[in-house]
Amino acid sequence: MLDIKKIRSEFPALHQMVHDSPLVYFDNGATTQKPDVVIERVQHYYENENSNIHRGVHYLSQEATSRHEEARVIIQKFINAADSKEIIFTKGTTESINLVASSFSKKFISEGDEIIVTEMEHHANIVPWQQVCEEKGAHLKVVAVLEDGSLDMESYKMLLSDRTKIIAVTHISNVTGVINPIKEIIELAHGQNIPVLIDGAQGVSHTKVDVQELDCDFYVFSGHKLFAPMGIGVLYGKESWLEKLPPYQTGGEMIKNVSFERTTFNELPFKFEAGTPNVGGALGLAAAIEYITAIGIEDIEAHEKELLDYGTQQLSKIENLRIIGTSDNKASVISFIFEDIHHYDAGTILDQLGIAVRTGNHCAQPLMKRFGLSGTIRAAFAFYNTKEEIDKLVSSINRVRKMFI
Amino acid sequence: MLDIKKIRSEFPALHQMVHDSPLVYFDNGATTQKPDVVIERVQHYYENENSNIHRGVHYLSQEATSRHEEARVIIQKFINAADSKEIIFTKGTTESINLVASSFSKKFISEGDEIIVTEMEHHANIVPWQQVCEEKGAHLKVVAVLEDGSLDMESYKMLLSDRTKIIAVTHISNVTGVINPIKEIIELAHGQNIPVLIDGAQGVSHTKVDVQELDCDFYVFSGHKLFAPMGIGVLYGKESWLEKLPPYQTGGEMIKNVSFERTTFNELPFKFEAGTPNVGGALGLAAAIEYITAIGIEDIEAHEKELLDYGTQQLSKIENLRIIGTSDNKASVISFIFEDIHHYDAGTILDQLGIAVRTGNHCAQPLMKRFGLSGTIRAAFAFYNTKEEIDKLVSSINRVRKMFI
Amino acid sequence: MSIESSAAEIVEEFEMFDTWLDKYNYIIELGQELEGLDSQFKEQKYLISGCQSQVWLTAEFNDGKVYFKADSDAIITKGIVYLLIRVLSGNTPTAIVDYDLSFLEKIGLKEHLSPTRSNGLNSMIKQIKLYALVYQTKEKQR
Amino acid sequence: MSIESSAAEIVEEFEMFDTWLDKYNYIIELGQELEGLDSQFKEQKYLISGCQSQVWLTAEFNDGKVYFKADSDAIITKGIVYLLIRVLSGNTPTAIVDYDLSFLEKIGLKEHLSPTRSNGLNSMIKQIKLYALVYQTKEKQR
Ligand SMILES: Cc1ncc(COP(=O)(O)O)c(C=O)c1O
Ligand SMILES: Cc1ncc(COP(=O)(O)O)c(C=O)c1O
Repeated sequence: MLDIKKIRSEFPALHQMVHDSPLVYFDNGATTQKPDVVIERVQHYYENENSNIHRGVHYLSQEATSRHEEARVIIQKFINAADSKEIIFTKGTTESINLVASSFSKKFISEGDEIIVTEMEHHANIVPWQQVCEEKGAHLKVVAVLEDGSLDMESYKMLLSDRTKIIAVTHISNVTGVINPIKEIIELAHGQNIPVLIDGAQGVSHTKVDVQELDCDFYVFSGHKLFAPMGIGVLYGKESWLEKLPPYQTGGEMIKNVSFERTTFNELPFKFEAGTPNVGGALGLAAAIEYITAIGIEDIEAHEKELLDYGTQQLSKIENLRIIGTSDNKASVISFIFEDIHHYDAGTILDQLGIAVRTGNHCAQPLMKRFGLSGTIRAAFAFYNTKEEIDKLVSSINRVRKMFI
Repeated sequence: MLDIKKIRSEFPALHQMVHDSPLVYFDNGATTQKPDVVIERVQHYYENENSNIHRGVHYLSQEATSRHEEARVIIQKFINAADSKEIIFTKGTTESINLVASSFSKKFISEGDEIIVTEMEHHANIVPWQQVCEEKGAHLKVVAVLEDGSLDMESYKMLLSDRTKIIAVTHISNVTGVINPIKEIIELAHGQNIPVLIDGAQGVSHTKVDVQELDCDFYVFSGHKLFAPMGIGVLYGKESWLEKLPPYQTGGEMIKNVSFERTTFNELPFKFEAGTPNVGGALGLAAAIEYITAIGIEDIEAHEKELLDYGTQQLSKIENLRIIGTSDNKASVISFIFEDIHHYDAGTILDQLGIAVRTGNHCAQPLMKRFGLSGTIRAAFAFYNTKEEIDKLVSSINRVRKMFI
Repeated sequence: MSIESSAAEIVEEFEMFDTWLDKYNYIIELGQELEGLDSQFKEQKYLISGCQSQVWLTAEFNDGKVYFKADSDAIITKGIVYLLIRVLSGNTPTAIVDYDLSFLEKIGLKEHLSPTRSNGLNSMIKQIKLYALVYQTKEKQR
Repeated sequence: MSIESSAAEIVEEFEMFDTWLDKYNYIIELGQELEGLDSQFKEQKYLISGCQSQVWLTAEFNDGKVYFKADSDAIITKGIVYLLIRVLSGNTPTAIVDYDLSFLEKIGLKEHLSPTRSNGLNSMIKQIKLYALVYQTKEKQR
């Protein structure tokens, strides 16, 4: 059981008034708030340890290098990667996907090849692949989504072909919270020797991830959705794949030797890390991971499940409210619409009542189109949220309904 | 005149003991220390304002969006760009250069074309262009460096041709501190309608930059070398160029509409900013710029000039010490070698004495080759450094010499 | 009525409300009042991009003056665009292009009525001014 | 002498020094003492990458034991690689592959003798173990 009161006291941003009401922060799908330990870790770094890393012989540089590489190991352990060199620091999920799409396609995509994504992907896991297809004359194949928000696995199986070169699928939908059967998806793909990239932007913060057990080839996520600062993210890749991919960005750190005749690149993980890394961000991410690990991912999952069940139950009672994504394999995210009130109108008044929900298409226009919607209202619960906050959401929705109907 | 004592008190990292000696931080070419106002700005953001931006209708998101866009305007004013949409946030110089190299070459580089760089560039301003040349069958042309570390302008003029498609040159050498005549370089290039990218990684922190007066087409720099956090950087581009270039990374934020049939991209500056931006970093950078602007760039330049002159004079007295880069148009950076002691040996012992200098090739192997060196020792002075610290460097060098000779 | 006096009138109206609730209720009322557009105008080419809700805007040029009509699928947005139209519609292109719309700030709903990217107000104002600019240019060319 | 006892010997030697200055002076002395390599070995193929200074390392396999020789253009690096060689040279491939080199930490020059990327110690150890591994495999294949 989580000590929610203690936990909430550790997140300074949760304790503020918004439009004269205490903030209820349910926009965790967009970004999460940060615990003191993370904020302080970054501050401590800049006050005491700040230095450019890897090549400096002086004390600060060596220390910062050690901390940075320790952070890599903490991340490795967190997702149970086989080796810390399989952890590449990026600025976020979007960059991680762009990296793989760019480097993978340079070597492995040619005309007529196929790439599989799903109808529920975030734009970050669609557009880079679309660009690759356009450049290479390849084709984007799209797995359909069923009425309850889950993947149509039959559609997936039918799309798998000997022209499929890579599959990119989200772990958890950022719109509906639906958890995809990624293990099965990966197994089926591997049966035909096709690598799979998992977009874990929403995955890591809601559930335990074990990349070796999943056997995924790439797993990507953002720090800022995992209680860590912005500007830092992760690309996990199997060593064998990372070895095969050409570098992405080039410059300092990622090279071994440069001459105008010939440049040789560094080893993993540095080969993919051009330029001065975001050391402060990496340390913040490591601190966030240590924080949630100490709380316990299982306990977090249990608490979030409670919130999900309670929220679903309470919201379902509201007239003309429809939940999008009714599959029962879901993380603590509830997207809903009103049959009679526009999501923007509702979101605006909820904001006035101190409730931060996200409204709109959630960077998932194809999924909106699938459901014939222009947008939804999304309440994404983190482990620091409470049932009382859900009650507040419900009573606020009732006020909203009174204003418009 | 700067109030150095006050200034130093505002940089917490400067006040620490390293190996039992008070730290003398001369590794400012690699990264600079951060003033309290910057550290606090980031902290304040995460404690009070943290939110994902641009698309949220709720209070925190709107506020964070406003702060982020205000930061863009502060940067615009700082380098006197014509419009804030000419300021693109990146993670640093390396990414900015990769962005331009990739997007520019997609549209404007074909087989047989030429790209001009110089022999004194940082690897970040060589390798991306080298990669482009390799991909497109274009040729990299290299402006020679003279014995005093300055550019051979005759060599530059001879390389300019009707096959030249872009010129990429550093504002200030990160090895020697030599300031390039970029205005003249740009004028000559523009005489033949060739755009110029200026690598301002070392430029912005040492001298006033006015991109309109320079008339450069692109100017790039990193926040962390300008007293701001890591993980944030800037690409300035003339609107007309940025409009012409295709997007670089793709995903959320930078798109207008996504469907599996067709994706349309957003306007400037968002077109080049895929994914959740580093809002905390952007605010930190804005705070750093406000801080140094309040101190006064002219006063900073004057103080650094004093340090440069004093340092040059004092170091020149030391036996068997040779300064690399003797041109008299220099920023406050001194690279030197000993004829009889390896730079690594010297750097190691200087570190034991509390002095942080950088040793090695400074990610500029071609320049090392030009001077027949395997590396140098570099003392890069920031405005918070003092003559007393230079004295300490000199006396420490004398101790080093005693140990090895 | 001149732009300035319509704007002043609106500011005055809003001053009567003490709470954000009343202000929003009023905007909602305005939104419900605003005559919508015929479905023939609810097309891609009249759609203003950059808003979370869909906003369609049409303009007509008559006797040296520009007349706007608008619609939105969200009521609050409709109320807001109503305010813009009430102030600007029926004025000369030049007057519209030049007017700075600072009255919006005085209404006291900063987060909605200050032009940030997310609420789409910026895009609406841009589109309105663009129409005016086009007519202004056309007039000059005659 | 076994690897363990050479290592213990070195740790003991360093215990005699109180200050980092003395320790470095000793390393410098060792570096100056270490017989360098002939110029024919100072070639790309013997060069260890990842060090700020250049380090060349050669190995010979004789009677079931591996013998190392090394050189560097930096004296401190030469002193450090001397310590490694002194402990490891003349041992069986298996002993070398298995030894964990934790004695380096006990010497008390953490920033130099703990394997971080920047000082190149990591690369030296890797290269030494790689040689040993190759000979180990060769032996097994016979
Ligand atoms: C499923 C999913 N993928 C990708 C992203 C993009 O993440 P970022 O903006 O941090 O790069 C998000 C964030 O909104 C997401 O929810
Ligand atoms: C001249 C120059 N260019 C580019 C860079 C690369 O900057 P960053 O590592 O911040 O991307 C540096 C930093 O060392 C530099 O000094």
